[in-house]
Amino acid sequence: MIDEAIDIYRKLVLIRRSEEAIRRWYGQDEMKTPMHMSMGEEAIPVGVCAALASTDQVMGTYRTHALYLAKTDDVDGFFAELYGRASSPLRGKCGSMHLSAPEHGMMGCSAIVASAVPVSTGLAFANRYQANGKLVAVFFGDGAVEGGVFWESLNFACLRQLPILLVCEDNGLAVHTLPETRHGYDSITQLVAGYRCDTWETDSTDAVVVRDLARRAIGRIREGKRPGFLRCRYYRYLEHVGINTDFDAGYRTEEGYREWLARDPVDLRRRLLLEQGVPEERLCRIEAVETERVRQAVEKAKAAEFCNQSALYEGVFAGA
Amino acid sequence: MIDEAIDIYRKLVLIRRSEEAIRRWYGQDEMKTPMHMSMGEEAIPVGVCAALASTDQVMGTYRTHALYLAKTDDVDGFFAELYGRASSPLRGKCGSMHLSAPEHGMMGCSAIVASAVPVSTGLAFANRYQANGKLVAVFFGDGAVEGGVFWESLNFACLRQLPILLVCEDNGLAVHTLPETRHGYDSITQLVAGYRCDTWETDSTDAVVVRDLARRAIGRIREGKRPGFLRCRYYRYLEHVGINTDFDAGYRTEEGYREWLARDPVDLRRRLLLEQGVPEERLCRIEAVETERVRQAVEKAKAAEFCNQSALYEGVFAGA
Amino acid sequence: MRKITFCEALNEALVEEMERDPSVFIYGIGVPDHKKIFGSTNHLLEKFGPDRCLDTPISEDAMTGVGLGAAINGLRPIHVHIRVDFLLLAMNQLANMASSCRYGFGGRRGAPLVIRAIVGRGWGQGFQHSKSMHAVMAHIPGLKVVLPTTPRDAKGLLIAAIRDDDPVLFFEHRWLYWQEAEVPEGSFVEPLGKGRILRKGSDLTIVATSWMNVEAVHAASILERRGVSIEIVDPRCLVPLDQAIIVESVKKTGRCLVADNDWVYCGFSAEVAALVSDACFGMLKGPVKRIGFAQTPCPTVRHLENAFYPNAETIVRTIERMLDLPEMDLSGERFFSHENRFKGPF
Amino acid sequence: MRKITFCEALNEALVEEMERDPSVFIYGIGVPDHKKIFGSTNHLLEKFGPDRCLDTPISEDAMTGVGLGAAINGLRPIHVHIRVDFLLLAMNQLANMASSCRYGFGGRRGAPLVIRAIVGRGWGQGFQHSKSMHAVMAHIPGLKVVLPTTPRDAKGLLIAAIRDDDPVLFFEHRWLYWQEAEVPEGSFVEPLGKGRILRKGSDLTIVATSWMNVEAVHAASILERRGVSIEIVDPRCLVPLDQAIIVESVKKTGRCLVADNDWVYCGFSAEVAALVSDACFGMLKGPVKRIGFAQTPCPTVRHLENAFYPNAETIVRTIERMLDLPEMDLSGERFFSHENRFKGPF
Ligand SMILES: Cc1ncc(C[n+]2csc(CCOP(=O)(O)OP(=O)(O)O)c2C)c(N)n1
Ligand SMILES: Cc1ncc(C[n+]2csc(CCOP(=O)(O)OP(=O)(O)O)c2C)c(N)n1
Ligand SMILES: [Mg+2]
Ligand SMILES: [Mg+2]
Repeated sequence: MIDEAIDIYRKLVLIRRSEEAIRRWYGQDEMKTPMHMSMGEEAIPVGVCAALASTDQVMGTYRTHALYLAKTDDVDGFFAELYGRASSPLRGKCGSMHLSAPEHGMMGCSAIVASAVPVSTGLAFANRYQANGKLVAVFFGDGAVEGGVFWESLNFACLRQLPILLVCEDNGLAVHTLPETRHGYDSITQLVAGYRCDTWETDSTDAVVVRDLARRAIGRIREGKRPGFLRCRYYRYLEHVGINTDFDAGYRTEEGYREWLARDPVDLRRRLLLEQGVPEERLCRIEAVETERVRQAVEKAKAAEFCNQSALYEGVFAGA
Repeated sequence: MIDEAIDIYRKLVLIRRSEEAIRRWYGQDEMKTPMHMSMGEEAIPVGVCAALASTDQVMGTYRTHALYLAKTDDVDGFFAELYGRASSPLRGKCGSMHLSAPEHGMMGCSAIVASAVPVSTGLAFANRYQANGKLVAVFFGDGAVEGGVFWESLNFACLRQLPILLVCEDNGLAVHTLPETRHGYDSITQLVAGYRCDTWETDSTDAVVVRDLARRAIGRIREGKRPGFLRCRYYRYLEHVGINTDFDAGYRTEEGYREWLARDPVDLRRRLLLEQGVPEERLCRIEAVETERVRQAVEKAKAAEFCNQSALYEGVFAGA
Repeated sequence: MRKITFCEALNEALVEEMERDPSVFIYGIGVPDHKKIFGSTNHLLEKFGPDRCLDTPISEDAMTGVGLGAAINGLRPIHVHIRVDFLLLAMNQLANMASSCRYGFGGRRGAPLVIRAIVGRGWGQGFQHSKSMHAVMAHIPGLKVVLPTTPRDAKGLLIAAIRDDDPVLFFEHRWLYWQEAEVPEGSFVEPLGKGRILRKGSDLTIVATSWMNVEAVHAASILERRGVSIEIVDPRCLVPLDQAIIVESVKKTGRCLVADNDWVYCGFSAEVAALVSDACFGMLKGPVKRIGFAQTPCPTVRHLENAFYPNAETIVRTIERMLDLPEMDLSGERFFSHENRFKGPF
Repeated sequence: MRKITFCEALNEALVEEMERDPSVFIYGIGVPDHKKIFGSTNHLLEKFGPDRCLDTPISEDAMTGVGLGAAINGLRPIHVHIRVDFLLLAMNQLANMASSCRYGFGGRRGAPLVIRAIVGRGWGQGFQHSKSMHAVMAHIPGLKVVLPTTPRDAKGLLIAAIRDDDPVLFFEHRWLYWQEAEVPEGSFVEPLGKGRILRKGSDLTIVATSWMNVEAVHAASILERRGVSIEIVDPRCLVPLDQAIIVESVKKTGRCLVADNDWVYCGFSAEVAALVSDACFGMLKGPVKRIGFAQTPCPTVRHLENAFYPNAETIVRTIERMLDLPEMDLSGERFFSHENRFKGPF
């Protein structure tokens, strides 16, 4: 139990340190890929992935650093791809927006809003067809529910009662646009509840709370044999894309940030573990280990080769 | 009051006679256009159009004979286009599936399911922009709600509180497919009610009942300044496309038909008018007049010329 | 050898592949209903059950994504569209997702997805039910594009498409469904990326797609009577394209007409003309010519529809001009018409 | 004359047209936010208010239909997409609806709709944020297609597009936004359907689109130093296309290279090559050549991205081969790079 909670903390640290490294090194212009940072949302993918089996599958969006690391724990692959090196299995073709690692159940990310939702529905369709017991969790922003394909996919998943968890990472922003400029309804969760599925909501920033809720949701998916929809609120710490804050841009205030920062997912979990009696040295050790993993991953990535120019033409079709 | 109800009956007769003429003459192979027949649904467009002002606007689907005639009363234009003659302002380019008459507020029909819904939303957007007081009613089948663009459009219409009435002509069929194979929810009206709009339902086959409900809906649109959604159930008498019945095809039974036929929109309205004391001769006169209008329209259409071959290239762009 | 129709050939391919490989399933609007997509999906529901032969909501965008996801997870979905035009609703999943799926996995995983789409024509299908779109798909790297003409190719190419490990768009012209010809029984593959010489000749090469091959064969037999020898190349696949078979034929004949079942402008006919003009530079006796749809939306009324579509007569007239021959009398000629078999509705 | 950037020119066109005609409005995702679509929608919210400058949900399909409906009812909507790729979500409304709108009204009504879409490139945009799609749109009858290159044309063509009575797709390459040049103040129109000679020359014609014109100008100046005289034709509009300006130029030079900012296969470069090879048959000194994107999805890492895109060097090397010249030493040459001004994120 407590070990699980500690491992959740470890993941949170890994993700935060990784993104801190991105902020530190991005200015060197070696990571030539648009960064949509996860800072602030870590509890959601970490919590949900903790509730998933390692063989379960996920898909995400362009804002996917936390999800990738939560699902794969593969910080070397992560930085290898951000630096575009041949040591990444994706060979630099994907960058930050299209991370994937199918061997870890990380089935890909799309930079077209909402477009991974139907694909994930298809993954779930196949898992049911193959009766392999695997579950799919697809992560998307609150903007994705504006795409018609979200509703088409939800309808099909509920019609066919597929084993899928739809995770709405709701930061109340689509780039800089607030929900009141985008939504002709009051509650997304209520709308979804009109379909044959179960819905859940939280605005906790504690990954353990998210995990427990995800477990309940997943339990229902497996027993109730119907999809689940989980809406998690969070605050996006940084600008939409890029490594900076943008509280001066006018569309939101720094106060909101401060409120959420007071229950920052990483700090909060640390505090709670200490309260539960975990010795601080144990946490410090974890922090040191993850920091070092990140440091080495960056170092390895920087030192790695680029793939040959001919790689451009490889992988368009099978065997070519 | 009674005059209005009688004019509604006249429209029903016009539509029914027109489609009977289609059934009679289609075998001659002169109307070379796929016919999606309205038989059974007449009360819906007739009722709704009776609640609209003549300057209000409508759009429909490929199943649009009833709507076209209800809105325009232009039986000559109708048959001219079905016969593809130069006397039709559409010049034969459109046929049964793409009827329009903007001068009557009949703004077009699309044979791509759901695709007229956003366009109608745009018509409503323009009407509000121009503050011309016009209302838009868009007609679509129960299949259209499966298209993501329906939900995108509904969201936008409710977000911007546009003057639009969404009319779902629900025959419980998409071609030959039943709702249980298509819908992952229990009630479409309840789903829509989650948006900032008003919803209404009926399964009446009496065009006057539909009109009265549409009037209430339209009243709310104008006063409440928010969109309305009206779901009307009906039974499709004929096959999906074509002039025949298909009760032997296996996907539905003739019983369902018999039940609905007992309250056929045309017969029912006639019966009710007689009950209300309208003399039968008056109705017979109307029937004779409309029958004759249809006969003449067919005759004129058959006698009319085709446009020049060069018309193929005309009307792709303005002034060309 | 026994003769069957193009439609029966498609159906055989589906039955045999679904028997062979349990990971193959078929779906789409109306796929299992009693009309069976003009008969091409006959027996599938009965033989393989509703889990492998399924109807869907009218949600082309999502259902394409569903096929993509299922394919990524190891199934071999066949998605059927009764009209090509409906693919336009799925362009995002096709061009932004499926096409780059393998590339985005660093080549390690792909999507063995087949999309069958029927090209509509006739009885006033009109501008929303008659598109072709093969050039648009071929333009996007990562999508394979197949257009069978003969019943034999319908079967062999569909089997190849199903076994292919990448997304394949498979375009079937509605009028080809009735074409009858010899087709081997049992399983065989026509490899993707190989063209076919439909007719040998020496004076001029016609490169034709889909239904236009039928018109080309007819035109060639008319022209033969006046001593003009036509070679017809059916590329069959646009991606991958068998450039060599086209270029070699034109090098031999010195002349080329491209007859595409699509609009000409920025279409496949432009690609062939560009390719041939380059590869056969200095060997051509005259410029490569192209025919295709009129550059307008497709009208419904018959006489305009007839003017919209090129046919054997258009081909004959174009070739006469290319060869500087006087117009022959075609008044006795019976051109293809579905007037008497292909009535309303579809 | 004062010099302004391409982006400022677009912005001027918008401000002036919205001032002139109250039926013009502009909308799209992020249009009124503080980033102002890279500055191109500056001042619009402030000057014309939220009813005429509006943000939307992420619903490209519906929002395109909304524009179409608004245009049918007499408004002149300008719909903005920060990436061309998002148009793929709206293909049904574009190709099945807007394109046939006027035709379907029997010519009596149309849809004066402008769709601005930005071609992304650089800093690892990758395969979902870098498409061009002008050839796909040009293939569909009923859509006009415009690709400005110079600041002057950005303004004059955008004004023409807004005043045009039919749907116009307006493609803006992200890198052009910083190009600076003389642009008249006040209202002026560059007519749709007229090409522009960007550079006069006698040895070879380059037909280039969008950003490729910048590369072509650079290549031409390099080649000039070794005595090769290049003429550059910017067609500016793909629909309607100014065929004459292309054909006349090639008739003069006898050689043609098409440099398109898009994939080559079944693209606009094929159309130009087909057209020129036909119209200039017998007058060409060598075959028409084409360059464009590698026929792959666009990768993100820089060295592959550089290999994916052609540039001035590719043009020089191709022309050397066309003219049978030895490769010149380009090591001292500084090719265009946004390395130092165009960093992450976009
Ligand atoms: C279909 C589509 N339209 C527009 C965009 C441009 N865009 C990128 S991210 C974004 C906002 C998405 O908001 P949300 O889904 O809430 O995700 P968040 O960035 O908040 O995580 C938009 C509009 C896109 N990527 N895809
Ligand atoms: C997007 C799209 N997909 C598929 C079709 C083929 N199709 C034509 S009508 C129809 C059924 C539509 O059902 P519904 O909306 O209920 O209308 P009804 O025919 O019952 O009036 C289908 C699937 C189409 N026209 N458009
Ligand atoms: Mg968001
Ligand atoms: Mg229906």
